[in-house]
Amino acid sequence: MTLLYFAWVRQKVGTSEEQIDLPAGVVTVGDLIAHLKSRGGGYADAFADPARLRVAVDQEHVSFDAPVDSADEVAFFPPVTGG
Amino acid sequence: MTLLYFAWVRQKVGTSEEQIDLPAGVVTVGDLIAHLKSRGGGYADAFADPARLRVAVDQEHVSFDAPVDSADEVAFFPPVTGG
Amino acid sequence: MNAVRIQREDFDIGAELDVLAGGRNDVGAVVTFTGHVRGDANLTALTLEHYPGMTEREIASHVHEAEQRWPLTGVTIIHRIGRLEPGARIVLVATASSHRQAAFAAAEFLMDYLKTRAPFWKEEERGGSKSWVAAKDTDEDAVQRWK
Amino acid sequence: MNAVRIQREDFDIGAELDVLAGGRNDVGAVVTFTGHVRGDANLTALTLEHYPGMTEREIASHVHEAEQRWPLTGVTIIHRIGRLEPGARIVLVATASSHRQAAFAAAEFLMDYLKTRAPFWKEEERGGSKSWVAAKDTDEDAVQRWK
Repeated sequence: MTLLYFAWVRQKVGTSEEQIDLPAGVVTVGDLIAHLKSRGGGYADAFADPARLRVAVDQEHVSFDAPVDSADEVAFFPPVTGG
Repeated sequence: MTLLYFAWVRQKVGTSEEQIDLPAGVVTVGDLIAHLKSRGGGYADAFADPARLRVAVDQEHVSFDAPVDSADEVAFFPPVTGG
Repeated sequence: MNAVRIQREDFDIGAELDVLAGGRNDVGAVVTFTGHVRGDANLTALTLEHYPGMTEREIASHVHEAEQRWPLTGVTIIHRIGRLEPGARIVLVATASSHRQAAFAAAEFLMDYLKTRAPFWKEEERGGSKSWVAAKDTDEDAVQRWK
Repeated sequence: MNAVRIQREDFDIGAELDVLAGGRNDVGAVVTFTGHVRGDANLTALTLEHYPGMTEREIASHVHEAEQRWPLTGVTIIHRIGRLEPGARIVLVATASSHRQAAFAAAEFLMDYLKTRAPFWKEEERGGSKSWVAAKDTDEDAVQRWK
Protein backbone atom coordinates (compact mmCIF):
# COMPACT_ATOMS: atom_id res chain seq x y z
CA MET A 1 0.00 0.00 0.00
CA THR A 2 1.19 3.53 -0.78
CA LEU A 3 0.89 6.24 1.86
CA LEU A 4 0.99 9.87 0.74
CA TYR A 5 1.45 12.97 2.89
CA PHE A 6 0.77 16.57 1.94
CA ALA A 7 1.42 20.06 3.34
CA TRP A 8 2.38 20.12 7.04
CA VAL A 9 1.64 16.39 7.42
CA ARG A 10 4.38 15.76 4.84
CA GLN A 11 6.74 18.12 6.63
CA LYS A 12 6.17 16.50 10.04
CA VAL A 13 6.57 12.90 8.89
CA GLY A 14 9.53 13.94 6.75
CA THR A 15 8.52 12.21 3.52
CA SER A 16 5.88 12.64 0.83
CA GLU A 17 5.38 8.97 0.05
CA GLU A 18 6.13 5.53 1.42
CA GLN A 19 5.13 1.89 0.91
CA ILE A 20 3.85 -0.14 3.85
CA ASP A 21 2.42 -3.57 4.54
CA LEU A 22 -0.60 -3.15 6.77
CA PRO A 23 -0.09 -4.77 10.17
CA ALA A 24 -2.73 -7.29 11.26
CA GLY A 25 -5.66 -5.60 12.96
CA VAL A 26 -5.46 -2.40 10.93
CA VAL A 27 -8.82 -2.27 9.16
CA THR A 28 -10.02 1.35 9.18
CA VAL A 29 -8.50 4.77 8.58
CA GLY A 30 -8.67 5.30 12.35
CA ASP A 31 -6.66 2.09 12.94
CA LEU A 32 -4.04 3.24 10.43
CA ILE A 33 -3.74 6.64 12.11
CA ALA A 34 -3.22 4.94 15.49
CA HIS A 35 -0.59 2.67 13.95
CA LEU A 36 1.31 5.54 12.33
CA LYS A 37 1.14 7.62 15.53
CA SER A 38 2.70 4.69 17.44
CA ARG A 39 5.83 5.01 15.32
CA GLY A 40 6.81 8.03 17.41
CA GLY A 41 8.97 10.97 16.30
CA GLY A 42 7.57 13.00 13.43
CA TYR A 43 4.72 10.53 13.01
CA ALA A 44 3.61 11.00 16.61
CA ASP A 45 3.65 14.74 15.97
CA ALA A 46 1.80 14.58 12.63
CA PHE A 47 -0.90 12.24 13.93
CA ALA A 48 -1.17 13.68 17.46
CA ASP A 49 -4.52 15.35 16.77
CA PRO A 50 -6.49 13.34 14.19
CA ALA A 51 -9.23 16.02 14.18
CA ARG A 52 -6.80 18.24 12.26
CA LEU A 53 -6.34 15.60 9.53
CA ARG A 54 -8.25 14.74 6.40
CA VAL A 55 -7.89 11.41 4.61
CA ALA A 56 -8.39 10.12 1.08
CA VAL A 57 -8.52 6.41 0.26
CA ASP A 58 -7.80 5.69 -3.38
CA GLN A 59 -8.27 9.42 -4.10
CA GLU A 60 -11.70 9.75 -2.50
CA HIS A 61 -12.37 11.79 0.64
CA VAL A 62 -13.37 9.39 3.44
CA SER A 63 -14.13 9.49 7.16
CA PHE A 64 -12.03 7.76 9.81
CA ASP A 65 -14.26 4.71 9.96
CA ALA A 66 -13.70 3.93 6.25
CA PRO A 67 -11.90 0.65 5.52
CA VAL A 68 -8.29 0.77 4.33
CA ASP A 69 -7.53 -2.94 4.25
CA SER A 70 -8.03 -3.28 0.50
CA ALA A 71 -6.80 0.19 -0.51
CA ASP A 72 -3.94 0.87 -2.89
CA GLU A 73 -3.30 4.46 -1.82
CA VAL A 74 -4.07 6.32 1.39
CA ALA A 75 -3.32 10.04 1.69
CA PHE A 76 -3.17 12.22 4.82
CA PHE A 77 -3.38 16.00 4.68
CA PRO A 78 -4.78 19.09 6.40
CA PRO A 79 -8.12 20.63 5.36
CA VAL A 80 -7.68 21.93 1.83
CA THR A 81 -7.06 25.61 1.04
CA GLY A 82 -7.04 25.97 -2.73
CA GLY A 83 -9.02 28.28 -4.96
CA MET B 1 -39.69 70.49 -23.66
CA THR B 2 -38.03 67.70 -25.60
CA LEU B 3 -39.92 64.46 -26.19
CA LEU B 4 -37.92 61.34 -27.06
CA TYR B 5 -39.22 58.05 -28.44
CA PHE B 6 -37.40 54.72 -28.55
CA ALA B 7 -37.85 51.28 -30.14
CA TRP B 8 -41.39 50.59 -31.41
CA VAL B 9 -42.71 53.81 -29.86
CA ARG B 10 -40.31 55.71 -32.11
CA GLN B 11 -41.38 53.66 -35.13
CA LYS B 12 -45.10 54.21 -34.48
CA VAL B 13 -44.88 57.98 -33.90
CA GLY B 14 -42.46 58.26 -36.82
CA THR B 15 -39.82 60.40 -35.14
CA SER B 16 -37.17 59.97 -32.47
CA GLU B 17 -37.35 63.46 -31.03
CA GLU B 18 -39.53 66.55 -31.05
CA GLN B 19 -39.97 69.81 -29.18
CA ILE B 20 -43.36 70.70 -27.72
CA ASP B 21 -44.92 73.37 -25.57
CA LEU B 22 -47.06 71.69 -22.94
CA PRO B 23 -50.76 72.52 -23.36
CA ALA B 24 -52.50 73.98 -20.31
CA GLY B 25 -53.79 71.26 -18.03
CA VAL B 26 -51.02 68.76 -18.81
CA VAL B 27 -49.38 68.21 -15.43
CA THR B 28 -48.53 64.52 -15.14
CA VAL B 29 -47.05 61.85 -17.38
CA GLY B 30 -50.56 60.43 -17.68
CA ASP B 31 -51.88 63.78 -18.90
CA LEU B 32 -49.11 63.97 -21.49
CA ILE B 33 -49.85 60.46 -22.73
CA ALA B 34 -53.54 61.39 -23.15
CA HIS B 35 -52.55 64.54 -25.01
CA LEU B 36 -50.19 62.72 -27.39
CA LYS B 37 -52.78 59.98 -28.01
CA SER B 38 -55.31 62.64 -28.97
CA ARG B 39 -53.10 63.68 -31.88
CA GLY B 40 -54.35 60.55 -33.72
CA GLY B 41 -52.46 58.62 -36.42
CA GLY B 42 -49.20 57.03 -35.31
CA TYR B 43 -49.52 58.76 -31.93
CA ALA B 44 -52.90 57.16 -31.29
CA ASP B 45 -51.36 53.82 -32.14
CA ALA B 46 -48.21 54.29 -30.02
CA PHE B 47 -50.14 55.51 -26.99
CA ALA B 48 -53.19 53.25 -27.38
CA ASP B 49 -52.20 51.00 -24.49
CA PRO B 50 -50.27 52.99 -21.87
CA ALA B 51 -49.64 49.80 -19.86
CA ARG B 52 -47.16 48.79 -22.55
CA LEU B 53 -45.18 52.01 -22.13
CA ARG B 54 -42.43 53.09 -19.79
CA VAL B 55 -41.51 56.71 -19.18
CA ALA B 56 -38.45 58.64 -18.08
CA VAL B 57 -38.59 62.27 -17.00
CA ASP B 58 -35.23 64.00 -17.19
CA GLN B 59 -33.62 60.58 -17.57
CA GLU B 60 -35.17 59.00 -14.48
CA HIS B 61 -37.71 56.16 -14.60
CA VAL B 62 -41.05 57.50 -13.31
CA SER B 63 -44.64 56.33 -12.93
CA PHE B 64 -47.58 57.85 -14.80
CA ASP B 65 -48.55 60.12 -11.93
CA ALA B 66 -45.16 61.87 -11.93
CA PRO B 67 -45.22 65.57 -12.81
CA VAL B 68 -43.94 66.66 -16.22
CA ASP B 69 -44.77 70.34 -16.07
CA SER B 70 -41.24 71.43 -15.15
CA ALA B 71 -39.37 68.73 -17.08
CA ASP B 72 -36.81 69.40 -19.80
CA GLU B 73 -36.92 65.94 -21.38
CA VAL B 74 -39.58 63.23 -21.38
CA ALA B 75 -38.92 59.87 -23.03
CA PHE B 76 -41.39 57.12 -23.97
CA PHE B 77 -40.31 53.55 -24.64
CA PRO B 78 -41.23 49.89 -24.20
CA PRO B 79 -39.93 47.85 -21.23
CA VAL B 80 -36.16 47.57 -21.65
CA THR B 81 -34.44 44.47 -23.06
CA GLY B 82 -30.72 45.05 -22.81
CA GLY B 83 -28.01 42.90 -21.26
CA MET C 1 -11.50 52.39 -10.87
CA ASN C 2 -14.91 52.11 -12.48
CA ALA C 3 -15.54 52.26 -16.21
CA VAL C 4 -18.87 52.33 -18.05
CA ARG C 5 -18.85 52.36 -21.83
CA ILE C 6 -21.55 52.09 -24.48
CA GLN C 7 -19.95 51.28 -27.83
CA ARG C 8 -20.45 49.68 -31.23
CA GLU C 9 -17.06 47.90 -31.21
CA ASP C 10 -16.35 44.52 -29.67
CA PHE C 11 -14.29 44.37 -26.47
CA ASP C 12 -11.27 42.39 -25.30
CA ILE C 13 -12.02 40.77 -21.95
CA GLY C 14 -8.36 40.06 -21.14
CA ALA C 15 -7.41 43.69 -21.74
CA GLU C 16 -10.34 44.92 -19.64
CA LEU C 17 -9.34 42.65 -16.76
CA ASP C 18 -5.76 43.89 -16.93
CA VAL C 19 -7.09 47.41 -16.40
CA LEU C 20 -9.45 46.30 -13.60
CA ALA C 21 -7.10 44.08 -11.61
CA GLY C 22 -3.60 44.45 -13.07
CA GLY C 23 -0.73 46.02 -11.14
CA ARG C 24 -2.48 45.97 -7.77
CA ASN C 25 -2.46 43.47 -4.95
CA ASP C 26 -5.67 44.20 -3.07
CA VAL C 27 -7.84 42.31 -5.57
CA GLY C 28 -8.57 38.73 -4.55
CA ALA C 29 -11.49 37.95 -6.82
CA VAL C 30 -12.65 39.05 -10.25
CA VAL C 31 -15.97 37.94 -11.70
CA THR C 32 -17.01 38.58 -15.28
CA PHE C 33 -20.30 38.09 -17.03
CA THR C 34 -20.29 38.15 -20.81
CA GLY C 35 -23.55 38.05 -22.72
CA HIS C 36 -23.54 36.69 -26.27
CA VAL C 37 -26.14 36.76 -29.04
CA ARG C 38 -27.68 33.29 -29.19
CA GLY C 39 -28.57 31.99 -32.61
CA ASP C 40 -31.74 30.14 -31.70
CA ALA C 41 -34.80 29.82 -33.94
CA ASN C 42 -33.02 31.10 -37.03
CA LEU C 43 -32.07 34.45 -35.59
CA THR C 44 -30.14 36.44 -38.21
CA ALA C 45 -29.10 39.35 -35.99
CA LEU C 46 -30.05 41.63 -33.11
CA THR C 47 -29.93 45.40 -33.34
CA LEU C 48 -29.50 47.22 -30.05
CA GLU C 49 -30.75 50.74 -29.53
CA HIS C 50 -30.25 52.82 -26.38
CA TYR C 51 -31.08 56.14 -24.75
CA PRO C 52 -27.81 58.08 -24.76
CA GLY C 53 -27.23 59.93 -21.53
CA MET C 54 -29.84 58.08 -19.50
CA THR C 55 -28.10 54.75 -20.09
CA GLU C 56 -24.80 55.93 -18.65
CA ARG C 57 -26.60 57.63 -15.79
CA GLU C 58 -28.70 54.58 -14.95
CA ILE C 59 -25.71 52.24 -15.05
CA ALA C 60 -23.54 54.59 -12.99
CA SER C 61 -26.23 54.79 -10.33
CA HIS C 62 -26.42 50.99 -10.09
CA VAL C 63 -22.63 50.73 -9.93
CA HIS C 64 -22.81 53.21 -7.07
CA GLU C 65 -25.46 51.12 -5.35
CA ALA C 66 -23.34 47.96 -5.80
CA GLU C 67 -20.44 49.78 -4.14
CA GLN C 68 -22.66 50.61 -1.16
CA ARG C 69 -23.70 46.97 -0.80
CA TRP C 70 -20.38 45.17 -1.31
CA PRO C 71 -16.70 45.99 -0.84
CA LEU C 72 -15.58 46.41 -4.45
CA THR C 73 -12.23 47.57 -5.78
CA GLY C 74 -13.56 48.23 -9.27
CA VAL C 75 -16.30 47.63 -11.81
CA THR C 76 -16.18 47.62 -15.61
CA ILE C 77 -19.36 47.60 -17.67
CA ILE C 78 -19.35 47.62 -21.46
CA HIS C 79 -22.57 47.35 -23.45
CA ARG C 80 -22.57 47.20 -27.20
CA ILE C 81 -25.14 48.80 -29.48
CA GLY C 82 -25.85 48.39 -33.18
CA ARG C 83 -26.30 45.23 -35.23
CA LEU C 84 -24.86 42.03 -33.73
CA GLU C 85 -24.90 38.56 -35.23
CA PRO C 86 -25.18 35.21 -33.40
CA GLY C 87 -22.11 34.48 -31.32
CA ALA C 88 -21.20 38.17 -30.89
CA ARG C 89 -20.53 39.55 -27.42
CA ILE C 90 -23.22 42.02 -26.27
CA VAL C 91 -22.30 42.97 -22.73
CA LEU C 92 -19.50 42.67 -20.20
CA VAL C 93 -19.89 43.16 -16.47
CA ALA C 94 -16.66 42.71 -14.50
CA THR C 95 -16.42 43.16 -10.74
CA ALA C 96 -13.30 43.08 -8.58
CA SER C 97 -13.16 42.67 -4.82
CA SER C 98 -11.06 41.29 -2.03
CA HIS C 99 -13.71 38.62 -1.52
CA ARG C 100 -15.29 36.19 -3.91
CA GLN C 101 -18.85 36.39 -2.62
CA ALA C 102 -18.83 40.17 -3.05
CA ALA C 103 -17.54 39.92 -6.62
CA PHE C 104 -20.15 37.28 -7.54
CA ALA C 105 -23.05 39.06 -5.88
CA ALA C 106 -22.20 42.45 -7.39
CA ALA C 107 -21.90 40.99 -10.90
CA GLU C 108 -25.30 39.28 -10.61
CA PHE C 109 -26.89 42.41 -9.15
CA LEU C 110 -25.52 44.59 -11.95
CA MET C 111 -26.65 42.14 -14.65
CA ASP C 112 -30.16 41.94 -13.18
CA TYR C 113 -30.36 45.75 -13.21
CA LEU C 114 -28.91 46.06 -16.70
CA LYS C 115 -31.56 43.66 -17.97
CA THR C 116 -34.50 45.48 -16.38
CA ARG C 117 -33.57 49.13 -15.85
CA ALA C 118 -30.90 50.24 -18.33
CA PRO C 119 -32.58 51.75 -21.41
CA PHE C 120 -31.57 49.35 -24.17
CA TRP C 121 -33.91 47.72 -26.66
CA LYS C 122 -33.30 44.76 -28.92
CA GLU C 123 -34.81 44.28 -32.34
CA GLU C 124 -34.55 40.79 -33.83
CA GLU C 125 -34.11 39.90 -37.47
CA ARG C 126 -35.22 36.45 -38.54
CA GLY C 127 -34.86 36.04 -42.27
CA GLY C 128 -36.41 39.19 -43.69
CA SER C 129 -38.68 40.09 -40.80
CA LYS C 130 -37.93 42.28 -37.80
CA SER C 131 -39.57 42.40 -34.38
CA TRP C 132 -38.86 44.03 -31.04
CA VAL C 133 -37.89 41.67 -28.25
CA ALA C 134 -40.41 41.65 -25.39
CA ALA C 135 -39.21 42.06 -21.81
CA LYS C 136 -39.19 38.85 -19.79
CA ASP C 137 -41.04 38.44 -16.51
CA THR C 138 -38.20 36.22 -15.30
CA ASP C 139 -35.80 39.16 -15.61
CA GLU C 140 -38.14 41.33 -13.55
CA ASP C 141 -38.44 38.53 -10.98
CA ALA C 142 -34.64 38.30 -10.84
CA VAL C 143 -34.21 41.99 -10.06
CA GLN C 144 -36.84 41.89 -7.31
CA ARG C 145 -34.59 39.74 -5.11
CA TRP C 146 -32.26 42.71 -4.54
CA LYS C 147 -34.99 44.91 -3.01
CA MET D 1 -16.26 21.12 -24.10
CA ASN D 2 -14.84 20.89 -20.60
CA ALA D 3 -11.21 21.48 -19.70
CA VAL D 4 -9.51 21.00 -16.34
CA ARG D 5 -5.84 21.89 -16.03
CA ILE D 6 -3.41 22.09 -13.13
CA GLN D 7 -0.35 24.06 -14.18
CA ARG D 8 2.52 26.23 -13.03
CA GLU D 9 2.14 28.75 -15.87
CA ASP D 10 -0.18 31.73 -15.89
CA PHE D 11 -3.27 31.62 -18.13
CA ASP D 12 -4.81 33.98 -20.68
CA ILE D 13 -8.49 34.50 -19.87
CA GLY D 14 -9.36 35.91 -23.30
CA ALA D 15 -7.83 32.89 -25.03
CA GLU D 16 -9.63 30.49 -22.68
CA LEU D 17 -12.96 32.19 -23.36
CA ASP D 18 -12.39 31.97 -27.11
CA VAL D 19 -12.05 28.20 -26.71
CA LEU D 20 -15.08 27.98 -24.40
CA ALA D 21 -17.52 30.19 -26.33
CA GLY D 22 -15.93 31.07 -29.66
CA GLY D 23 -17.31 29.86 -32.97
CA ARG D 24 -20.63 28.66 -31.59
CA ASN D 25 -23.99 30.32 -31.26
CA ASP D 26 -25.70 28.38 -28.50
CA VAL D 27 -23.82 30.20 -25.73
CA GLY D 28 -25.74 33.13 -24.26
CA ALA D 29 -23.82 33.66 -21.04
CA VAL D 30 -20.25 33.17 -19.88
CA VAL D 31 -19.23 33.72 -16.27
CA THR D 32 -15.63 33.71 -15.10
CA PHE D 33 -14.16 33.74 -11.64
CA THR D 34 -10.48 34.59 -11.34
CA GLY D 35 -8.74 34.32 -7.98
CA HIS D 36 -5.65 36.43 -7.37
CA VAL D 37 -3.02 36.37 -4.61
CA ARG D 38 -3.81 39.26 -2.27
CA GLY D 39 -0.84 41.07 -0.80
CA ASP D 40 -2.29 41.78 2.62
CA ALA D 41 -0.28 41.84 5.84
CA ASN D 42 3.08 41.84 4.10
CA LEU D 43 2.58 38.60 2.24
CA THR D 44 5.67 37.85 0.15
CA ALA D 45 4.30 34.86 -1.75
CA LEU D 46 2.06 31.80 -1.64
CA THR D 47 3.23 28.34 -2.64
CA LEU D 48 0.53 25.97 -3.78
CA GLU D 49 0.89 22.20 -3.46
CA HIS D 50 -1.62 19.64 -4.73
CA TYR D 51 -2.37 15.93 -4.86
CA PRO D 52 -1.78 14.94 -8.48
CA GLY D 53 -4.43 12.58 -9.76
CA MET D 54 -6.93 13.17 -6.99
CA THR D 55 -7.15 16.87 -7.83
CA GLU D 56 -8.17 16.27 -11.44
CA ARG D 57 -10.56 13.53 -10.34
CA GLU D 58 -12.19 15.64 -7.66
CA ILE D 59 -12.60 18.64 -9.98
CA ALA D 60 -13.94 16.49 -12.83
CA SER D 61 -16.53 14.98 -10.52
CA HIS D 62 -17.74 18.43 -9.44
CA VAL D 63 -17.87 19.61 -13.05
CA HIS D 64 -20.00 16.55 -13.74
CA GLU D 65 -22.27 17.44 -10.83
CA ALA D 66 -22.58 21.03 -12.08
CA GLU D 67 -23.65 19.66 -15.47
CA GLN D 68 -26.37 17.61 -13.78
CA ARG D 69 -27.66 20.67 -11.95
CA TRP D 70 -27.54 23.32 -14.67
CA PRO D 71 -27.71 23.37 -18.48
CA LEU D 72 -24.08 24.14 -19.32
CA THR D 73 -22.41 24.23 -22.73
CA GLY D 74 -18.91 24.09 -21.28
CA VAL D 75 -16.68 24.57 -18.26
CA THR D 76 -13.00 25.53 -18.03
CA ILE D 77 -11.09 25.22 -14.78
CA ILE D 78 -7.42 26.10 -14.45
CA HIS D 79 -5.65 26.01 -11.11
CA ARG D 80 -2.04 27.06 -10.73
CA ILE D 81 0.49 25.43 -8.43
CA GLY D 82 3.94 26.52 -7.30
CA ARG D 83 5.10 29.86 -5.94
CA LEU D 84 2.88 32.88 -6.71
CA GLU D 85 3.46 36.49 -5.70
CA PRO D 86 0.82 39.10 -4.79
CA GLY D 87 -1.30 40.08 -7.77
CA ALA D 88 -0.75 36.75 -9.56
CA ARG D 89 -3.73 34.81 -10.85
CA ILE D 90 -4.28 31.53 -8.95
CA VAL D 91 -7.43 30.03 -10.38
CA LEU D 92 -9.89 30.42 -13.24
CA VAL D 93 -13.39 28.97 -13.31
CA ALA D 94 -15.32 29.73 -16.49
CA THR D 95 -18.84 28.47 -17.17
CA ALA D 96 -20.86 28.84 -20.36
CA SER D 97 -24.60 28.34 -20.73
CA SER D 98 -27.60 29.48 -22.69
CA HIS D 99 -28.84 31.20 -19.53
CA ARG D 100 -27.18 33.64 -17.20
CA GLN D 101 -28.49 32.25 -13.92
CA ALA D 102 -27.09 28.81 -14.81
CA ALA D 103 -23.67 30.23 -15.67
CA PHE D 104 -23.52 32.27 -12.45
CA ALA D 105 -24.75 29.45 -10.21
CA ALA D 106 -22.41 26.87 -11.71
CA ALA D 107 -19.37 29.16 -11.33
CA GLU D 108 -20.19 29.82 -7.67
CA PHE D 109 -20.85 26.14 -7.02
CA LEU D 110 -17.54 25.12 -8.60
CA MET D 111 -15.59 27.76 -6.68
CA ASP D 112 -17.14 26.71 -3.38
CA TYR D 113 -16.17 23.09 -4.09
CA LEU D 114 -12.67 23.99 -5.26
CA LYS D 115 -12.12 25.89 -2.00
CA THR D 116 -13.27 23.06 0.26
CA ARG D 117 -12.84 19.74 -1.57
CA ALA D 118 -10.08 19.97 -4.18
CA PRO D 119 -6.77 18.86 -2.65
CA PHE D 120 -4.67 22.02 -2.81
CA TRP D 121 -2.75 23.56 0.07
CA LYS D 122 -1.30 27.04 0.38
CA GLU D 123 1.85 27.92 2.27
CA GLU D 124 2.40 31.61 2.97
CA GLU D 125 5.71 33.44 3.08
CA ARG D 126 5.85 36.64 5.08
CA GLY D 127 9.37 38.00 5.15
CA GLY D 128 11.50 35.00 6.02
CA SER D 129 8.85 32.88 7.77
CA LYS D 130 6.53 30.31 6.24
CA SER D 131 3.23 28.97 7.49
CA TRP D 132 0.41 26.81 6.13
CA VAL D 133 -2.86 28.61 5.49
CA ALA D 134 -5.69 27.33 7.69
CA ALA D 135 -9.01 26.36 6.11
CA LYS D 136 -11.79 28.90 6.68
CA ASP D 137 -15.12 28.05 8.27
CA THR D 138 -16.76 30.56 5.94
CA ASP D 139 -15.65 28.46 2.95
CA GLU D 140 -17.16 25.35 4.51
CA ASP D 141 -20.36 27.30 5.24
CA ALA D 142 -20.45 28.42 1.60
CA VAL D 143 -20.26 24.89 0.25
CA GLN D 144 -23.03 23.66 2.55
CA ARG D 145 -25.62 25.73 0.69
CA TRP D 146 -25.37 23.38 -2.31
CA LYS D 147 -26.35 20.26 -0.34
